[in-house]
Amino acid sequence: MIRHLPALLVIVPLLTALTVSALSWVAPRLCLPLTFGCIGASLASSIGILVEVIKSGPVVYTMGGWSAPVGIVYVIDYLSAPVLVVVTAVALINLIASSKQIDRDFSDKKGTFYTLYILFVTGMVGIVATGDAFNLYVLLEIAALTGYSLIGIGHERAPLSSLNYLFIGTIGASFYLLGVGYLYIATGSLNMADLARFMAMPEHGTSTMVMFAFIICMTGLFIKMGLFPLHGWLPNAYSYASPASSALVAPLTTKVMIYAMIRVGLYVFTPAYVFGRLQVGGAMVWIAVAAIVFGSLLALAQKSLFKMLTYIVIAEVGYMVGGFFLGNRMGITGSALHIINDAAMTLCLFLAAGAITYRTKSDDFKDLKGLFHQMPFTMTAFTVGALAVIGVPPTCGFFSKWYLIIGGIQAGHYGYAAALIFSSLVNAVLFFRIFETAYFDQPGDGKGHHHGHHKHHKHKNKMVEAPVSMIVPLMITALGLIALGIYTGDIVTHVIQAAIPGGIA
Amino acid sequence: MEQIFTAMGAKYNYVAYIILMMVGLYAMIVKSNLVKKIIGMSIFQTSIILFYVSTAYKTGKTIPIVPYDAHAAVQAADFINPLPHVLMLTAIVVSVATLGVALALAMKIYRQYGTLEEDDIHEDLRSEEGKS
Amino acid sequence: MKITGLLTVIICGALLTYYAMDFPDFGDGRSPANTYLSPHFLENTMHDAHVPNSVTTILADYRGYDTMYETTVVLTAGLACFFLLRRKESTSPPARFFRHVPTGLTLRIEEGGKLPAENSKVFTRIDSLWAPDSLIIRNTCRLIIAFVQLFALYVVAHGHYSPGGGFQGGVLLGSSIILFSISNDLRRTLKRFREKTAAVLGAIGVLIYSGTGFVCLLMGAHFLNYEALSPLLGLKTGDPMARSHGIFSVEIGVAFAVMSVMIWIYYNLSSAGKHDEGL
Amino acid sequence: MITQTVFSSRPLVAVLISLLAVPVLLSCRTKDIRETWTFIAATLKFLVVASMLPLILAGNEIRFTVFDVLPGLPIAFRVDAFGMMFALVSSFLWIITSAYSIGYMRSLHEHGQTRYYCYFALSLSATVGVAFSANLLTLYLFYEMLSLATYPLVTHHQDQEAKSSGRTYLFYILGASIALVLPAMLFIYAKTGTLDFAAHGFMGGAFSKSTLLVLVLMLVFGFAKAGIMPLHSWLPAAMVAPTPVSALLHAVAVVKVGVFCVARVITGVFGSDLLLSFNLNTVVCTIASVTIIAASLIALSQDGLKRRLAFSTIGQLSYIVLGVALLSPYAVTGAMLHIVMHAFGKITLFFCAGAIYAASGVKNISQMVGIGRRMPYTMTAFLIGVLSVIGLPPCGGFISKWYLVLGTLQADKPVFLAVLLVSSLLNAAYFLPIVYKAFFCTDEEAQFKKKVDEVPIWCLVPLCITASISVILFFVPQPFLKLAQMGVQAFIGG
Repeated sequence: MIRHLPALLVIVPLLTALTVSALSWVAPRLCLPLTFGCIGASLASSIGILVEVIKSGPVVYTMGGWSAPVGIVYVIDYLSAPVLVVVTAVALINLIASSKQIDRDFSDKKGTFYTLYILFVTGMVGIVATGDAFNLYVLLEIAALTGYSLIGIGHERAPLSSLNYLFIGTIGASFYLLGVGYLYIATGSLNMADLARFMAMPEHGTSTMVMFAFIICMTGLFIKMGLFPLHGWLPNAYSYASPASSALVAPLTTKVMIYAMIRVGLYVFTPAYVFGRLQVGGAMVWIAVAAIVFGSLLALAQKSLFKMLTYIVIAEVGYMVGGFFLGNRMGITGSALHIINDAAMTLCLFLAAGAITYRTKSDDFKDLKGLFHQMPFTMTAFTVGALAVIGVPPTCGFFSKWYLIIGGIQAGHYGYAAALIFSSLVNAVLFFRIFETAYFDQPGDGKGHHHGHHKHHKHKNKMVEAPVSMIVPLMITALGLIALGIYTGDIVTHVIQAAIPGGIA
Repeated sequence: MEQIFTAMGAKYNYVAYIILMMVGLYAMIVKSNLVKKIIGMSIFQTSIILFYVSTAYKTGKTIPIVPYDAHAAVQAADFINPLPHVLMLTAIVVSVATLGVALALAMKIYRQYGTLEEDDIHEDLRSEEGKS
Repeated sequence: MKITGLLTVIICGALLTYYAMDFPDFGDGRSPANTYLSPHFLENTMHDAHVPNSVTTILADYRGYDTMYETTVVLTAGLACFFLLRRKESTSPPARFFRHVPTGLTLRIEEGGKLPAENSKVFTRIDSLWAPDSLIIRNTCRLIIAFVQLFALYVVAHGHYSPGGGFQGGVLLGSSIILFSISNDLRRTLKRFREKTAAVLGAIGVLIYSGTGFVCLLMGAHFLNYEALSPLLGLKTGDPMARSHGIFSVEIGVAFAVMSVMIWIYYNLSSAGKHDEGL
Repeated sequence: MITQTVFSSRPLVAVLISLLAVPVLLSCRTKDIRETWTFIAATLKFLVVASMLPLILAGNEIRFTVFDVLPGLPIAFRVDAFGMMFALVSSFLWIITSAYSIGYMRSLHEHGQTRYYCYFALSLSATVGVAFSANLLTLYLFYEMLSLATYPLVTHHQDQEAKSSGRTYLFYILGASIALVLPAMLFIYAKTGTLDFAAHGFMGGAFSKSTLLVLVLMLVFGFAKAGIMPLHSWLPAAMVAPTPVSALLHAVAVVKVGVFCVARVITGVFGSDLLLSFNLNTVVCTIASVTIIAASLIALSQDGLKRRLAFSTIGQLSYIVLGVALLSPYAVTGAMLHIVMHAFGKITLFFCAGAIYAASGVKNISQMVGIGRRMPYTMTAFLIGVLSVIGLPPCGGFISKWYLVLGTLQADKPVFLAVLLVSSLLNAAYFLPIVYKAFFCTDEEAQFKKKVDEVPIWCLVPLCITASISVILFFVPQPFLKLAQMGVQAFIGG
C-alpha cells in the first residue's frame, strides 16, 4: 500500500470529487462527509509520504508503468513532502472552519462547491507532487479554473475581479506553457529530472533558447504568484470573494506557485545555471525588495481588513522570491520554510477575518470596535497570527525571517535585509492600529470617548462569539503557528536542508 | 539585417505565432469590452498551440499513424513528431474550458451591471463608492 | 492605455522574434525535439499497445495521466458554469409569449397574468427572442442528428486507427444535441436530455477514466498501467491488446464526459442559468 | 573559581509558574479567590527562585534547554549570579505589589481587574525569563513578550489619553527592538555563528572597529526599555497606567529588564577586553552620563509627582548603564547593587505616590503641601525612599553609589565621578523639597484642612515593608552583595 501512496494522495480526492459531483444531484446529504473523508485521507497519506521520505529518501512513482522520460513521473522529495502536508492540512482546517459560511453563501449549490473545493486541492497537491513540466501546466489550469469559479461568487465586485484574475492567470499559465515549449524544442524532453540532465550539457548552457525559456517560464510563474509589478489582480480577487473560498485560495495559490518556482529553478534549471550562468539573482532580489516595500505600504493605506491582508500576502511573496534569488543556502532555506509558515499564517488571519465578518457583516476598520470584549477567542487567534506576521518569537514568522535576513546578510544584499525589517515595522503598525480600535473603542460609539478614572462598564457588552465550528479550527491554527515556530529546528535539519542541492554555498 | 531575413525565410512559423500572440495580447490589454478581451485571450492561447504544432512538422512526412501489422519495421524519421500534437490536445481543451468560464463570468457581470464595457462598470463603481 | 499596450506588445514581439532566430528551422527533421523522445513513441506504439495511431497511444497510455486531468478540466468547466450561472426560476416569471396554434396569433402575457395550461394543444409556448418557426430547419435537423451521432460513435471507436478519439467523438455527440436544441427550443431539449443526466453523466465519464486507472492500481500495477487489466479481459499477461482495450475504455469515458459537459455548458450559457428560454 | 554546571528544570518552572497562573486566574469566580491565587503564584515563584540561591552561592550555574529551535541555537536558560539577583528582586517585589494592587484596585473600584492580574503574571514570567536567558535569542523572545504583555497594562483605563500613550509606548519599545536589536542580533549571528553569552564575550576578532561601534550603539539604543535618551519618552507617557503598574513595571520589572539586557550585551556579547581595547565603553559612558544629567534636570521642572519619579528613574537607570560601561570591578558591582537598591527605593516612592492619590486624589506636588501631618506613615516611608534613591547613609542606595564612585576612581575616569556627584545633588534638589513641604509648613499654607484618612491597610503595609527593607539592606546587603561580587568575578575576573 505504501508503494502507491503518491498515487493515492491525488487519486482519492479526484475520485471523491467525481462521486460528490454526481451525488450532489442524487443524494446531497452525503456530500459533506465524503469531502471531509477524502481531504482527511489525503492529509493522512501526505503525512505517510513525509515519514517515508524522511526515512528513505525521495519517492518516485511512475504513472502508467512508464519510466521517466517516456511517461509521467511523480517525484516526492524533501522539498515537496512538507508542502504537501501543509496544503492538505490547510484545506482540511479551512473546510471545518467555513462549513457554516458555506451554508450561508452557497446554500443551494453546496454539492458543486465541495466538488470545486476538492478539485482545487487535487490541483494543488498535483502541482506539488508532479515531476513532469507539462503535467504541472495541466494541474496549474485545474487549480486556476476552480479558483476562478470559487472566487466568482461573493460580494458585489466578485465576478469582475474574478474575470480579471482569469485574464491575467491565463496569460501567466500560457507563458509557462510557452516556456515549457521552448525547453521542449531545445532538449526534446518534458521530464524535470531529464531536463536538468540536459542543462548540465555545455551547448544548452550557452544557448539563448534555454535562457529565454527560463525568462518566460519564470515570468509566467511570477504572474501567477502575484509578484509586485504583476500583482494587480490579487487584492480584488481575494477580498471580494466569499470568506470561505478566499480562506482556501489565499494561503495556497501563491505559496504553491512559489514552490513551483523553486522546483523549476532548482530542479529543472539547475542552480549552477540560474545563479552561476545567468547572474539573474541580484536584479530579482531588488524586484522582491520593491514587492516587500510597496506591499507593506499599500497594506497600510487600506481601509478594510481583507484588502489589507491581501497586500500582506503580496509582501510575503516578495519575502520568498527574494529569499530564493539570494542564491545562498540560508536564503533558500528561509524561502522554503516561509512557504510552510506563510501558508499557516495567512490561513490563521483569513479564518479570523472570516469569523469576524461572519458576525459583524462588514470588515471595515470602523466596524471592528470593541471586538476584544465581544469576540475574545477570535481576537486572541488574530493576535497570534498578527504576531507571526510581524515576526515576534516564538511564532513561526520570526524564524523564517531569521533565515531570510541572515541569508540577505551573508549574500551581502543589505537592501533585502533592510526591506524585511522595514516590512516588520509596517506590519506592527498595521496590526496595532486594528488592536487599538478593537481594544479601546466601545461598539456603537463614534469616536473613542473620554471617560474619567472611575468609569465603570455598565453596559457590559455580552460575548457575541463566532460559532464553535469556526473557533476550534482557528485555535488549532494559532497553536500550529507557535508549534511551527518551536519545531523550526527539526523541520529545517530533517527536511529542508536535504532539499537544497549540493551546488549551493 | 539580411541574416535575419534569410533566417526569417526558414523560420516563418515562429514569426507567425509571435504576431498572433501579440495581437491577442494587445486585444487583452487595450480593449475595454469584456467579450473582445475574451476573444483576445483565445487568440493568445491559439497562437501557443500554433507554436507547438509547427515545431512538430517534418517537411514531406505523413501523419504519425504507423502501418497496422506489428512486425513491419517503423522508420521514425518519416512520420511527423506526435508528442506536440498530444500536448496541444490538452491545451485546446484547456483553452475551451477557460473560454467557457470566462463567458460565464462575463454573463454574470452583464446581468449585474447591464454593460460589458469595463470603463462604464468602473464609472458606476466609483460613483457607488462615492455615495456610500 | 492604448499607447502602453502598444508599446509592451511591440517590445515583447521584437524580443521574441529576435530570440527566435536560433530556433530549429520549420520542418527540419533533425531538431532535438524530433530526434529525442518522439522516435521511441513511433517505434513502440504497435509493439506496446497494438495501436497504430501513435497520438492516441501517447494520449491515453504513455501520458494517460495528463489526459485524465484534461478530462477533469472539462468537467471543471461544466461545474464552474453551473456554479456561477445557474439560478432557480424566479417565482413571478417575466412576460411570456404563446402562439395560438389554429390562428397563428402570438399572445404576450404580462407578469402575473394567467398562463394557459402546460400541455394545452391550442397554445404552444415560444421564446421571447424566437426565431421564425421554420418547418424545413426542424425536419432537416431531425434527419441529420441521427447520422451525426452515428458518425460520432465511429470517431470514438476508430481513435486507434485514424485521427479521432474520445474528445472529437464526444464533441460531435454534444453538438448533435445542441443542434436539436437550436432547431427546436431549449425546453423541449431539456425534456429529452435533462440537466441532471448531463451533470451525472459528465461525472461518470471522468469516473470511468480514473476508475480504469484505479482498477489497474487495485490489480497491483501502477496507476493507469493497463497491463494489469489482462486477467480481467482474459488475455495472457504482457499482451499489447490489454493496453489497446484499456485505451479504448478510457476513450469511452472521455467521450461521455466531453459530450455531457458540452451540453451542460450550452444549457447554462444560452439561458443565462434560468434553463427557461435558450437560443 | 571553576563553576560546575547543574542541569535542572527549576528555571523553567520559575518562568512557567506565573504563565500557568493565567488560566487559573481567568477561571476564578470571585475577586477573593482570584487575589489569593495571585498571592499563591507570587510566593511560589519567589520560593522556586530562592531555592536556586544556595546552588548559585556555592558557585555553580544552572543550565536548562527548553527547545532546540534553531540548529545550534536553542531556547535555553542559564542561571548565573547576575540573573539570579535580578530574578530574586523582581519575584519578591511581585508579592508585595500584588498586595498593594489589591488595596489600590479595590479602593478605586477599577474595571477589568482579572485582565489586569493576568497580564501582570505574564509580564513577570517574561521578566524572569529575561533574567535566566542563556543566549541573545531567548533574551529577545522574552523581551518582546514583556513589551506585548505590558501594553494592555499601560493602557488599562482605555481612554483617549491611554490610547495615545500606548501608541508612544509601543512605537518606542517595539519599534526600537525590531528596527535595532533584531538586525544587530542577526548580523552577529550571521558573522559569528553563535549567540550564547560567554564570560568574556564571543565576538573574537570577527568585526572591525566601526562595525563594532555601530553594533554597540544599535544594541544599547535598541533595548529602549533602558530609557536612554533620546529613546526615553515612553516612560513618562507610561505613567498614565494605574500606580501599581508603574510601581512594579516602571520602577522594577520593565526598566530593569532594559538595563539588564544592556548589561548582558556589554559583558556577555562584546566582553570587557574587546570593548576596552577599542575604547568603546567610554562612548557608552558618555551616552549614559548625558542621560543622567538631562533626566535629573527635567525632573526638577516636573510638577506631577509620578512624572518626576519617572524622570528620576531614567536618571537612575543610566547610573547602572554607566556603572557597567566603566567595566571596572567596583563599578560593575555598584551597578548590579544599584539594580536592587533602586528597585526597593523607587518602588516605595511609587507606592507612596499611589497611596497619596488613592487617599486624597492629589497628583501634583504643588498640591501636597502639609500632607505629612495627615498621612504620617506614608510620608515617612516616602522620606526613606528618597534617602535611598539619593544615596544617603541610613539607606541601601548609599552602598551602591559608594561602589559606583569607587568604580569611577578605579577606572580613573574622574569626569564620570563628577557626573555622579552632580546628579546626586540634583536628586536631592528635586526630592527633598517635597518632603520638607509635606512636614514643615505653617498652618495657613497647609492645604489639607479636612481630615484625610490614611490609606487602607493593604496599601500601607507594602509601603512600610519596602521602606524598611531599604534600610535593612544598608546594614545587611549580604545576599545581593555576594551575588554581585560573584557576577563581577564571572564577567571581568577582576
